Amino acid sequence: MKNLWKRTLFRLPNLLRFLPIYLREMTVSNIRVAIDALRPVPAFVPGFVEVSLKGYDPIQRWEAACLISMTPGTLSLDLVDDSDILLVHALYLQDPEQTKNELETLVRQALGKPNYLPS
Amino acid sequence: MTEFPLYLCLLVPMGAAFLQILLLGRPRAQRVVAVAATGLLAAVGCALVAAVKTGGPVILDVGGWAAPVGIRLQADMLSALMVAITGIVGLCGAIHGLAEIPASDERRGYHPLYQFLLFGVCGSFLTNDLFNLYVWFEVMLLSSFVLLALGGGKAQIEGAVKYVVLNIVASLVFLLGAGLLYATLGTLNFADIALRISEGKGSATGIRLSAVFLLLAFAVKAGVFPLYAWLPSSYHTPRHTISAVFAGLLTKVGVYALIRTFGPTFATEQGFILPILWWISLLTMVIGVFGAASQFHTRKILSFHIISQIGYMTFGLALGTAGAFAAAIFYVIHHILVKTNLFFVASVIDRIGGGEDLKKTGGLYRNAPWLAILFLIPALSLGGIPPFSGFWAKLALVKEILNVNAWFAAGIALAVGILTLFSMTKIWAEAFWKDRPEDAAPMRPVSVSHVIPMVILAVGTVAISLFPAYLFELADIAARQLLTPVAP
Amino acid sequence: MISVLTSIFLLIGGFFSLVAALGVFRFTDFYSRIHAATKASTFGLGFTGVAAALALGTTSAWVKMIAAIAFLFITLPIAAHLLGRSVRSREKDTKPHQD
Amino acid sequence: METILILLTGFLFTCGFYLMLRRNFTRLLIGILFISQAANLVILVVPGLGPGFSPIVPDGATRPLEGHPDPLPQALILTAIVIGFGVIAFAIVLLKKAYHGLKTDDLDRLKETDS
Amino acid sequence: MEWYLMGMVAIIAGAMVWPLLAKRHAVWAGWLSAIAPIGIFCWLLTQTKNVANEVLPTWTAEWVPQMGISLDFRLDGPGLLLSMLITGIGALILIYGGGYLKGSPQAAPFFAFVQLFMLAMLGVASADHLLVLFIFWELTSLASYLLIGLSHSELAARKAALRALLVTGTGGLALLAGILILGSVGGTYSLAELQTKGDLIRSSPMYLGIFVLVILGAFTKSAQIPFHFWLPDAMAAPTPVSAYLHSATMVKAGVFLLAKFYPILGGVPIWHDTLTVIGGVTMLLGGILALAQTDLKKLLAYSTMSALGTLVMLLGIGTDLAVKAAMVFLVVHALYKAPLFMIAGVVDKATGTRNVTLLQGLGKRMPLLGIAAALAAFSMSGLPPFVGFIGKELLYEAEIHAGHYSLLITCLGFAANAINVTVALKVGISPFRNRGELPDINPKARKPSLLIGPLILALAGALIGLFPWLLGEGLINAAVRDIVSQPVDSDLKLWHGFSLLLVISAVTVVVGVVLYIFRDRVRAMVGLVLQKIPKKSSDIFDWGLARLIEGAGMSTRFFQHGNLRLYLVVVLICLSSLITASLVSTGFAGMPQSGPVRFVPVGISLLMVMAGIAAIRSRSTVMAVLAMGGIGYGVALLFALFGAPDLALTQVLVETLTLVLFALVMRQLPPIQAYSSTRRRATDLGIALTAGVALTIALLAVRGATIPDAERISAEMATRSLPEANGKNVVNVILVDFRALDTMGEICVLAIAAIGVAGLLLGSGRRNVQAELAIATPLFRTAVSWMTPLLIFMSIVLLFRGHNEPGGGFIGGLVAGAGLVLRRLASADRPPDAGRQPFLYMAAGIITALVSTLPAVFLQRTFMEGVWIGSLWLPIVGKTKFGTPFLFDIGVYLVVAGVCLLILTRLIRGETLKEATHH
Amino acid sequence: MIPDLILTLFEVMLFVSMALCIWRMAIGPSAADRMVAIDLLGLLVAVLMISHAIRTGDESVLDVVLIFAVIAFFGTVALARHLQRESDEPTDTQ
Ligand code: NA
Ligand code: NA
Repeated sequence: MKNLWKRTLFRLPNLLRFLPIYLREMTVSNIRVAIDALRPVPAFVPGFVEVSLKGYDPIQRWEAACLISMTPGTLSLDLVDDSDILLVHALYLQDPEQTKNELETLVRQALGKPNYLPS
Repeated sequence: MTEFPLYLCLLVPMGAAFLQILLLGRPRAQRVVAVAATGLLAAVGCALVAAVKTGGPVILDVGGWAAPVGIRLQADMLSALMVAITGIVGLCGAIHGLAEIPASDERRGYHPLYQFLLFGVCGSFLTNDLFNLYVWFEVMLLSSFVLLALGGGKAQIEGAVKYVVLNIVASLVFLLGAGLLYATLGTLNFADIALRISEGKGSATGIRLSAVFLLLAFAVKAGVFPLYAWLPSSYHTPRHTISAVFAGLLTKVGVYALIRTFGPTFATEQGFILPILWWISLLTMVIGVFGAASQFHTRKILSFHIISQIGYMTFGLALGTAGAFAAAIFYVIHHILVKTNLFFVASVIDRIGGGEDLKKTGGLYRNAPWLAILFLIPALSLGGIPPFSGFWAKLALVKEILNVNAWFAAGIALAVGILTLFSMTKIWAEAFWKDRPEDAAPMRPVSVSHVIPMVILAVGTVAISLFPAYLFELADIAARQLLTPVAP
Repeated sequence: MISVLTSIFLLIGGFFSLVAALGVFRFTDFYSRIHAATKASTFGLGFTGVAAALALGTTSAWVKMIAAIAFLFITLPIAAHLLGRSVRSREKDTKPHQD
Repeated sequence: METILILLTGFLFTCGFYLMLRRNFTRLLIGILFISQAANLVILVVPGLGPGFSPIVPDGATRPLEGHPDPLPQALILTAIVIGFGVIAFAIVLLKKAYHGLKTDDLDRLKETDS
Repeated sequence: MEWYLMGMVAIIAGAMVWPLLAKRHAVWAGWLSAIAPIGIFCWLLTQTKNVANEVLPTWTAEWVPQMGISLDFRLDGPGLLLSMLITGIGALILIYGGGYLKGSPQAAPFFAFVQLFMLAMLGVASADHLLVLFIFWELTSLASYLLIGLSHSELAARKAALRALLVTGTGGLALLAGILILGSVGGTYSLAELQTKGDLIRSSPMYLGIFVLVILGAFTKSAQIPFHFWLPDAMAAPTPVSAYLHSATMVKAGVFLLAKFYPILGGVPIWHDTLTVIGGVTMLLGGILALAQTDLKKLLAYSTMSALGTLVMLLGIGTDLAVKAAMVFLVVHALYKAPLFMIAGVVDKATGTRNVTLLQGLGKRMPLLGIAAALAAFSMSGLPPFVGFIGKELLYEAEIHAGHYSLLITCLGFAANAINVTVALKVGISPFRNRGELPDINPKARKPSLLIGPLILALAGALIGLFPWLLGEGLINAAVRDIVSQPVDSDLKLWHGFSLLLVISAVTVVVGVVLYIFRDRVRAMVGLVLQKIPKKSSDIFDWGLARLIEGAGMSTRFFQHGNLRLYLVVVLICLSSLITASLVSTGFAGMPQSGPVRFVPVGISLLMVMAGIAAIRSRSTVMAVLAMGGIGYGVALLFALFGAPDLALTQVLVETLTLVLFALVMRQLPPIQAYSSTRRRATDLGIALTAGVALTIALLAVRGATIPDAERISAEMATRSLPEANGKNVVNVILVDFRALDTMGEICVLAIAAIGVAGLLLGSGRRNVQAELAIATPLFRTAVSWMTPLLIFMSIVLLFRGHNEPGGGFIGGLVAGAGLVLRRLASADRPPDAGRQPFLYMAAGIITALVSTLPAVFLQRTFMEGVWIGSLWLPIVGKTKFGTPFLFDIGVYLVVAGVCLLILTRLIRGETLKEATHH
Repeated sequence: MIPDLILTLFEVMLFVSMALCIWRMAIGPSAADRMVAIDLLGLLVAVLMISHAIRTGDESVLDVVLIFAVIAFFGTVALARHLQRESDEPTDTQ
């Protein structure tokens, strides 16, 4: 945790670049929830997916978790056994594999390629 | 700088509490601080009495904000006396604690809590502001909660639950009363309250309602019938040091608050409050002493006595005359000395006699004749045997009762006296005269620290007994100053 | 102009607050409820906060509101994570739990 | 407005009293909390409520705006809230301890220490 | 008089010194301790002339001016007489007691308490101030209690002591009441002055009350019917005590008191009738009861009771002659009863029994004792030339001239005197007569110290009989004069010539002898009669005491039942009734003033009602706690809506912390169970509703008339806040400046609570247990590693801005505390114990607060007065002034942060450790 | 400057939301559901405070909102912790 602030500053441009994506995702997510909340019967296909966060350091994992929670229909639940697999609850899980890929792509977009730091 | 001793009365226990927190885990140093600080408090308290006697009430508007905007600390004779006696009782308790309080309790924070307790008590006596009094009550109350539960014995915890719950409720009622009074009169300073009431400000309904809220709250704290239940539930459960200090000081803070509030402050409400207090006090005397007469456990007997004696003190207030106030003040001082002492004696009875159940103890007269003397002085005093201090207290009160031709009340007061004596003889006959039962618990050693406080308090009692005029003089001054509040 | 903008933001904020509550109220299982609570409420407070900052127009109001929203972005997912995780670990241990 | 809020506090008091008279530790505690919340509210409401802005001196002025709410009850309540927190914190732990020591949370079974 | 008082001082000094000696050398202690009373006795002898000539020794000193009490001593005739008995007999008793109790553990307390008693009696005899007299009076009861209980290992002795104390103590309280009323009626407590105001008192409407109360005191002390029963029981005391207290002196105190009050209260029909009747009945009953006894001491005790009855009766008759007879009989009785008691003690010691039917032949073994016994017995029998004869003659003379019931009285007196003869023979003659085998004598009984007392007293009886002027002119006349308030001049004569009196005397003796001869049959007969009496007064007393204690127990169990719920019900009932009474007595001030209704608060109120109902109805702990939280947040919102942002902030923080506390202990509390029955729930709801409605009406009533804003002290605070206290946020200025003392107490409350929580939780788990915290997930840890610094930063901002905007020490401290606790929660590798750190925060806070008060003191300003240094511009915070109030606020901040940290980490840790040890 | 109607409309929406939350809190069924509800309720209280700031123009309320946003998290953490640990304990029964 020592280098927390330093690393954060270092990644700040990255974060700022990502902000618009994030906001868009959130808006979409909220609208979907709104629709479902107002619908007589929500069109949920709930389920869990596991997203790999391999190579990301703790802060990045955290950022990823926040990001996924704020994206449509998904909610970060836990790092499985405190490792680098993020367990995600999804509301619209028509195709688990596709959702998983989408999420991993999103993470990479936001955080950049993993550093493959030794953990 | 005449107010120097006044704020020293607060700074000493608070500074000591600070030191005690810092010294947690270093019991030796803590003990030194405990005795030194309480000794200093006693000295400062006595200095304050002397200062008030020579120069009249000592007044301090805290923060330089003249009352009623700021909080006024005021040491009139009543407050000064109470603070001085708090210091003395505090010192005795601290010394007794040296011998009694185990290291485990010291680790749990006994020392800082003890200082905080004294801090709260002194603050309660010195403040001249209603809400500030509430704060001091809470300081005192919360430290008493913790001290009561310290050690965590089963009985202790059970007693503490009742004590805590009932006192919390009383505090909330107090808070409501203070709030309503502010809404009605727009002030919190006692003298200003009195002034505004006398000027006819505020609605009668509001004044009366806040008065009854305060009455209820203080009545619970003072342990008045039928609101005393928390006291006999809990006072016999903690360490002796702690129950002794509680027995001496805590209910008296309630009595003090009643006197302060319904003596000079709510002058117009006396017609309404005092008759209530009159009957309540009589019932308190009787029901309390009945409790004492029915018990067979030293501290339970003593606890019920507290209630009975509180009845006398509040009756002094209920009479509503300056003389009766003086009598009540005398009674309070006498009772603090005597009652604390009796709890200390109970502590030693517990050690030497092998317990607090009177049926399972005995033989003390033979084994510890010195204890017999140290018991008799406060016991006879409590029983009102002349010339001990309790006699003077009762005499002064009964004289005032007879002055208003309240024959019935005088009869009750005297009859309760004989029952008090009866229950004291029970302790004497069972623990001292009776032979030690075969199955009594083994004796435990008694140290000097157990004895010194008893001697200090006994000397005090004897001094009051033989030279009551000095205390009467102070009580008279106190009553007169009480009834002529210093204008804000 | 600002007042119109404020009004719109305000109503959006109110709408999303309502959505969050509706979600919590209507959704049938815990996970979907927490979805709603986490996402919609962020929007609810976010839009309302911007509305307030617009209406008051002071720098400090903006600072406070942006800080509040930023905090929510950090805390709400973590709160959801903690709650969801504990529920899941319970489900792993025992059969579905009735409170 | 004050009348309505007084009625509200009355309701809270009643709830608190009722909860306090239950036999469980938890309800007793919650009852006390209800009452202390209500008491705090009383101190604010009974002296009279302000129009909504706070008793803070605006920039350039020397005293709060005309019609500001009475600041003193606020200070009193703040003190009361904090004190109440201390008391409740202790009470919660005490009752927890009592439950562990006495093996019951039934208040009617706490009769050992009385006469 | 100084000598007398110095003697008293010597006696009380002796009471402390001689017991120490008595442990080893009781006989020596006896002789040495007799010096002081003998000295007083000698001084008294020198004063008889003066007293006879109405030059009364007096002494006075201020004592308790507030109570109107001064130490007034005045030795009048009766006082002199009594003092001589006290010191004369007392000296002999001390000598006797030293011998009697040699080697006994009772010796030391005997000397302590007998001398205490002697002091008390001298006080009673000489005090002129009624309250001073009362003090000594009560001391005699106390000493008597302690002395009766000397054989305290025996239950009987303890019981007897208690009875005596309760009876005489109750009488004493009555006397006190009587004295107080008398004092207020007469305007003085001086006996001498009151004795001149007899007419005033007797015509007062309070007379009857005073009379009843005073004679209650006297009768209980002097064992008059129906308060007599304690006296025979008191024989449980060692014989020297019985001889002194329960025959010669203490029981006479009642008679003495009546004599002293005679000029004040006497000479009225009710006085006359009451005393005569009670005295007469006591006299007769004491005699009859004596006939049934075989125990030497019991015999003497009942005859003492009879004699006391005689004395009271004589004072009731109240003629000069009767008074004179009383005074003479007082002396006479002491002179024969004390030696007889002492002799009974020696007999007991010598033979091991006190049963008269078993005793015989002691005369041969102990001739000197026999002589003394015979002399005393003759005197008691009223044979010439002993002083008893003089007494008896006077008695009859007084009785015959008693007026109305003289015949009846004389008959009663005759019976009592005859029985006296019988008793005298039984006690003084029978054990010494030789009827065959001689008994073995315990050599311990042969001691000069045991013999000297009886001998001297018995001889004195003979001597005074022969030379009655020894007694007459000085003592008796002076005593009678001071009682009847007029000079009397009559000599005592042994020989009146042959007269009716002589005949009666002779017949008395004959009848007495006859009763003695048929003693066994008489005893059987009396015993039979006594059996027929269903309830004796001692039974009634015991019964009453038992019922009283039973009733006390019942009342205690009723009020102190242990049920907290009902205790709370009592509080609520008191609250409701007090409110009702107030409202009924003052009425409403008006309709509640209410500002414009706003939509939002009304809605919030409705939601809070919803939450409240949910809390009551739900049986889920979580639900109840969350509903409580909901209410708390609602209150916070209301605070915010009505212009109290500081309050809202504090409320939000505290509510959250409370919720956290509950969350931490909830699992360790059992689920809510439905303990109460439906009916009880309904009752409780009724009580809660009553109290709630009463309270609501009260609040509305107060709201009906509140004081205008401008007249409140807060108006001045708002005006002075910025200019004088340099703060824009008036609430914060109140907290740290105007009413900083409140805050000072408040941080202490928090510190206490924290120490208390920590103390309660200390040791609730094993130390050094590594416990993995379920909550400390990596994500959480990462989040917290961001949040803690942010929270601390925010808390500092809040602290700095507090004086001008919402915030301040409390709020800042709470936020900081939350941050610190979060960090602990997130640390996975160790239990979140903060160690000493929170204590240091608290201590630092308290000392900072304390230090902030000092500059003002050093600058010679008022305690806690704000001292301002200057202002500073800070980023985010803006321009702020710095001074001691700000320093004080920092103290608050530190304490609050420390408190949060301590409470929460200890709770978490206690819980965690428990968890770890469980698995 | 903001039409009163809009503000009132906003507040009504908030009330409905809060009532729904309380309802969810009351009916549960699991402790976690109640906790989610109270979490949201806290947030809605904060939102309502913001509208008050808009109404009165008094900025000081926004401080409360800010702190609220931060501190509510603290409560959730503790509640979640309770939930986690409660799993092996006897549970509340309705
Ligand atoms: Na108390
Ligand atoms: Na007490």
